[in-house]
This record gives sequence, C-alpha cells and structure tokens, in this order.
Amino acid sequence: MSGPIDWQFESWAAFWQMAGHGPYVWAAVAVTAVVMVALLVAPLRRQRRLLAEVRAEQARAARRAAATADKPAGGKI
Amino acid sequence: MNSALTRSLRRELLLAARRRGELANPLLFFVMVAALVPLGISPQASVLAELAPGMIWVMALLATLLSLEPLFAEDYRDGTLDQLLLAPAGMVFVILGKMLAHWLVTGLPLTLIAPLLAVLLALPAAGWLPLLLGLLVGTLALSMIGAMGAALTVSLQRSGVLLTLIVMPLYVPVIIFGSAVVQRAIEGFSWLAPLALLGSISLLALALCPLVVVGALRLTASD
Amino acid sequence: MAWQWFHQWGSPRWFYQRSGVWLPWLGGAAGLLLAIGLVWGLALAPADFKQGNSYRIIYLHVPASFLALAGYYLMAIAGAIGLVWKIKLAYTAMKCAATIGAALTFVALFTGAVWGKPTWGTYWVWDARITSMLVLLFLYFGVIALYQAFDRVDVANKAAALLALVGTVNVPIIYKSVDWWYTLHQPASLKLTGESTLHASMLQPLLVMVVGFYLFYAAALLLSMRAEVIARESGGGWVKALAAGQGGGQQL
Amino acid sequence: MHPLAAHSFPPLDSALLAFDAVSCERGGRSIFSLLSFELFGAAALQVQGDNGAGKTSLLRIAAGLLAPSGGRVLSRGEPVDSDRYRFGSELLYLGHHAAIKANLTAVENLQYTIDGRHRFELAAIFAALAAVGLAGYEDLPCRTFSAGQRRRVALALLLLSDARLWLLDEPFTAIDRGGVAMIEQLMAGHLGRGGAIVLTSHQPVSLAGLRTLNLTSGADDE
Repeated sequence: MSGPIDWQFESWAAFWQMAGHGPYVWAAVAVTAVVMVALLVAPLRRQRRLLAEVRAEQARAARRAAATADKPAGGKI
Repeated sequence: MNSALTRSLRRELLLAARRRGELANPLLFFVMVAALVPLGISPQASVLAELAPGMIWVMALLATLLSLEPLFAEDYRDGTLDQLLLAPAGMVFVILGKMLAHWLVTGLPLTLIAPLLAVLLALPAAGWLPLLLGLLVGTLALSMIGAMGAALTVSLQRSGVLLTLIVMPLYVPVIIFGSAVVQRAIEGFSWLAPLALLGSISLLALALCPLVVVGALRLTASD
Repeated sequence: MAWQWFHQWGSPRWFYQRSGVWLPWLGGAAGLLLAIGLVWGLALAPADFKQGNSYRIIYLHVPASFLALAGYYLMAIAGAIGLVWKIKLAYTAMKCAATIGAALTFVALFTGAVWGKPTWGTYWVWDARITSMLVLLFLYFGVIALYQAFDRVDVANKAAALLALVGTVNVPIIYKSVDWWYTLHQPASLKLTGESTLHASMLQPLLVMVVGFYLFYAAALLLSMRAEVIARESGGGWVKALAAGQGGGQQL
Repeated sequence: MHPLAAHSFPPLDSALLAFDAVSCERGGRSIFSLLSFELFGAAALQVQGDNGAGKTSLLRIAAGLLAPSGGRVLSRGEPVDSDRYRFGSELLYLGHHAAIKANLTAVENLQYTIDGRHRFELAAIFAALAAVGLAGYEDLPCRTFSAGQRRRVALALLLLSDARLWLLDEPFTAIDRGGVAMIEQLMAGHLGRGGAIVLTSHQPVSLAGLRTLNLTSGADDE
C-alpha cells in the first residue's frame, strides 16, 4: 500500500454524500449486500426445513406402522 | 353465496402457491419481449418512448394469453370440472373465484412489474401512473374475457392457438383504451376518460363473463 | 489415484462431510477479502476525474459481471460432467450454480443501471455490455424454469444440462451480435465498462474484490449444494441420522 | 357401521331418482332409449353392460351433467332441472377420474371441496381417511399417490358428505381386494341409513338388495 492510508473523505458525512454520488453508490452496495446475504441464508433455511421434513416423514411412517399394527386385515394398498 | 366465492378463491390461491415456479413464466415472458423490442427496432430512447405505451399493453395481453390455457384444462383432465358443474352453491361464484384467483396470480403481478418495462422502454415519467392504473383495471378485463376463451376450448387437445384466435378480437377495446390512457397522459391531456371506459369494460366483463364460462363448461361436459 | 479421487465426489455423504470442513475457511476468507476490498474501493481509492465517485460502483459491478458469465460456463460444465460421467453431484452443482448465477447477474444489471444514472442521466441504456448481460439473465431463467418444469429429477437434470450446454454455444454469438447491433445504432459514446485504463490505485481494490467475489461464489455454491444433497438423499440413513442429530443441537 | 354420520335419512314419499322414458344419443348414435326405473331410499342399482353401452352416460344424465335426448329425469316427483340447488345438495357423483388435485395433500383436498358447500372438521377428515385405509398418508401431496390411493381420497369424501344419492362410476377401478370389501361395507352402511346408490361396475357386487339393470340386453330384473 503506497504511503500512509489516505482517506478520500474528511468526515463520515462526506463519505456518505460522496460528492453527490452517494445515493447511487450506497444503493448499489445495499442491493448487492442483500442479494449476497440471501444467497447464504436461503440454503441454510432450506436445509433446516428439509431436515424437519425428514422428521415429519418418520412420524408419518410411525403412524402408518401403528395403523397396520392394530388392524392387520384392514384395507391396505 | 359469497362464502362459495371466498372458499373457491382460497382454494385456487392455495393451488397456485403450490405451483409457484409456473407463475413466474408469464412475468418472464413479459420482460423478455420488452427486451426484444429495442433489439429489433432501435435502442434510442426517443424511438422507444414513442412505442412504449402500445408495446407494454400488447405484451401484457400476450402474457395473459399465455397463462390462460391451463386455467380449466387441468380441472378437465382430473375430473374436477364435473364436480364444479355439480356445485349446488351457485356454480357462478365458484367460477368467479377461480377467475379472480387467475387475475390475482397473473394480472396483478404484470401490473406490479410494468414499471420495470417502463424503464426498459424509456417511457416518459408522465406515463407511469396512468400505465399502472390502466393495467390494474385492464388486466382484470383481460383475465375475464380470456377465461371465456379457455372455457370454450377446454376439451380440445391443442387449444392454444384456437384460444388466442377466439379471444384476440375481444381484446381490441381493452388494448385501444389501455394504450390511450398512457398516450393521453404523455401528451399532457386528461387521461381519465379512457381509464373510465376501460373500467366500465372490466366491470362489464366481471359481471357477464362468469355466466358465459358456466355455459361453456356445461357445454363441454355434455359432449 | 486421481480417478479414484474423482469418483469419490460421487458419494453425497462424502461431499457433505468434506464441504462441512472447507466451508468455514472459505466463508471466512471471502468475508475478509470483501470487507477489505469494499473499504479500500469506497474510501481509499481516489475519485475518477471524469465520473467522480460514481465509478466506485465498478467494485461491485465488474466482479458481479465476471461471475455472471463465469458462473454460466461453470453451470454448463457441471451439466456436461453429469451427462457424460453420470455423476449426480455434478447435476446438483449445476442446479445450484443456476440460481446463484442468476442472482449475481441481477446484481450486475442493477449496479450497472444505477451506475448509468449519474453517468448518462437514465437508469437504463441499451449499452452493448448491459444488453448482453440481460440476455444472459434470461438464459439463466430459462435453465431454472426448465429444471422446475419436470417432476422427475433425473429428467429435469438432463434437460437443464442440455439447455445449459446449448446456451454456452450461444453466449459468444449473442455477445458478438449485440456488439454489432450496438455499433450499428449507437453514435460514438462512452462504453460503460470500456477498458478505460484504470489507475493502479483503483485497480488493486478491484482485484481484491474480484477474488473476494469468487470465494463468496464458492462458499454460496457449497452451501446451496449441501441443502440440495439433503433434499435428494432424504431417504438415506445418514440424512435421517443428521435430522435426528439436528433435531436437538446445531452442528454443521 | 358408518363411522361418521350417525343420523339416518328421513323417509321418502316419492322416488329419490326416477328415469321416465329417458333416451340418450351420442354423436347421432342412439345409446339407449325409453329407459325407466325408480329408486327409493335404502336401494342400490348396478348398471351393467358392455363397453360403450352408455353406463357412464346414464350416470351423467342422472347427475344432470348430460341432457337426455328424450324423456325426463325426476327427483322427488319433480324434474331435476327445476330445483338444481336441492338436487345438487343431495347428490354426490364420483366419475372415472377421482376429482383430486395432485398438488394438494389428501387433507387439503377434503378441506377445500370443490363445490364449496362442505366444511369438514379436521378430526372428521382424519377419521374418514383412516377408514379408507390412508392413515399416515394424510399430509402427503396426492401427486405421490397411486391411482388406487387417489380414488380412496375421493371415497373418503363419500364418508364425509351427507349426500343421500351416490352416483358411482366404476368405484372399484384400481382398488385392491381389501379396498373392495371396504367399499362394499361403506355402501351397505349408506343403504342402512336410507341412502340410495346407482353404480356402474363390471365386477359382481355383494350388496344386500342390489338390483341390476343391463343396458346391452335390456333386461331389468327387479
């Protein structure tokens, strides 16, 4: 990095304004951040939902076993 | 009676939610056709602004046509249509619920995504609000009138093209008043008159189309 | 040995465990690089003499554009591997790459449009590069829509892989035809992402951001593939054990 | 015993369903003509005949889906079309295809019934699904079901609905042996409550008091 860190903007306000171009730059940063966070969070939530579905399937199988256990001669597919 | 309407509406929306992937197709079509216009004609904003009102309306019409075919076809195939015809609680309301659900699932999203097209086709700012209001009202008429075509052609195998043939002429007034609303606004005139006419067409369609659809479905069930 | 390693990738369980090990490192590195690159690009790099500060969007737009295109080719290659060697994991990679690629293409388009406003006064300009990017987004949506249209997964895999391959052949043709179309209609004017020579102090943060984006892409892809693998192997014993395990505590 | 509905139907003063010299034409070809029969409570009629003899057409005419080319269809002494609402609410028609939505789960198919008239509690739905042998499959989407399972979901609707007249078109298609016994048990229960059934089937149906009507040979053995 050549020389000491030279901040381009004197204050946070100037950094936010960016000489008039602030809204555009920060809008772009915001949308990019939202999309990237979504790309990380969505798979994790999907994984949790899928594992919950696996548990529900096991409960379903238990119900089926219970149904056939008490009336084995009953209508079974 | 309106409980039949609300229950049918809820049922159809639940069904639509289960096929979310398919719902995006008319929207994607809507945006893609918009991208083809400049490629075909010219990227200059001035040229595009001239075409934008009419183009957006034609594209909304084509996108609605695209989504009409499965409206009754699936019910016809799995036997649900017979049960629909036997609904004692006023079949008209059950059908109306189905048609409103179709509008909520295709017409409304088309309206909400229209600003994106306005940007792509460089529509002047004056035309944005009229475009939204016009589409909001107009897509209702598009769905209602389109449902009639779908009901008439439900029992045919390849009904896609025939459906378009039947319905396109009926869409002419909607297209004329729809693009007139936006055109007038861009030129600075009052755009309420065409909007009011468009609204009356939609209300007329809302009242009469379900009856025609019931008749058409009863017709197909007895062939 | 290499062949055996190549086939090891075939077993989803093995993949799930290996990716579990790499993921924290990958995610950490990506986060670090992105943070450094962003601060460097937004706060430290000098303003462009012509465009002022709005050029700083380049630190998001260019990496996203790179990944949009690279992601498409990666998706197509994964599809090809699936078709040729019948490796299910390749199809999984293809499906997940499609979604992430589409998202990053959207980011590229959005940042490009926002950048266009201060530069040219309107959000959307039919610039050659951006138009091609829009067509690329439609290609992505095409692959995703085709994949979702089929109920049976194996048919969906093959169909989507085929469409992706066809797409790769078309992408260069599309880009060239759009360039030709653009020069046909457009009077000479600044190309948005032309090779205007960037000063070194502006270029360095850009490189950091590009690497950061690639690492992020890899991390997001692995995450998405892990969820997809669980979805496809939900019948498997190891998934049931994982479900039981995850019923209580949280372990990756 | 009918697991759900306890009450039985009130007595009838005239036929629940009556064909008065009904004839049917399809594409210019006469399917059957001048057909008459009457169906009172606690009675079942099996319509037999070769393929194309018009069994399904007969049921659709009875349900009001198909207009007869001649004669009248009466219910409680009046033409069916005069009061479609009353006749509709007393009737349940089970066609060739089980009117089941593939994307909905079994429970949702019964919760959101098409004609919007029925409102069943969840417990009743689960009991009905268990009675037709679908315990454990309640919250699965029906697209994962076999044809037999989908038909059972439609049969569960028979249990839940209070319709007095059942019109069943080939109710046994795609049903295994255990299922057939279960359906016959359901029909017996329905007759016990004073309901009426018209069904078409190629299989022999073991049901007390069953009359058969053969469309091809025209025999109508009372």
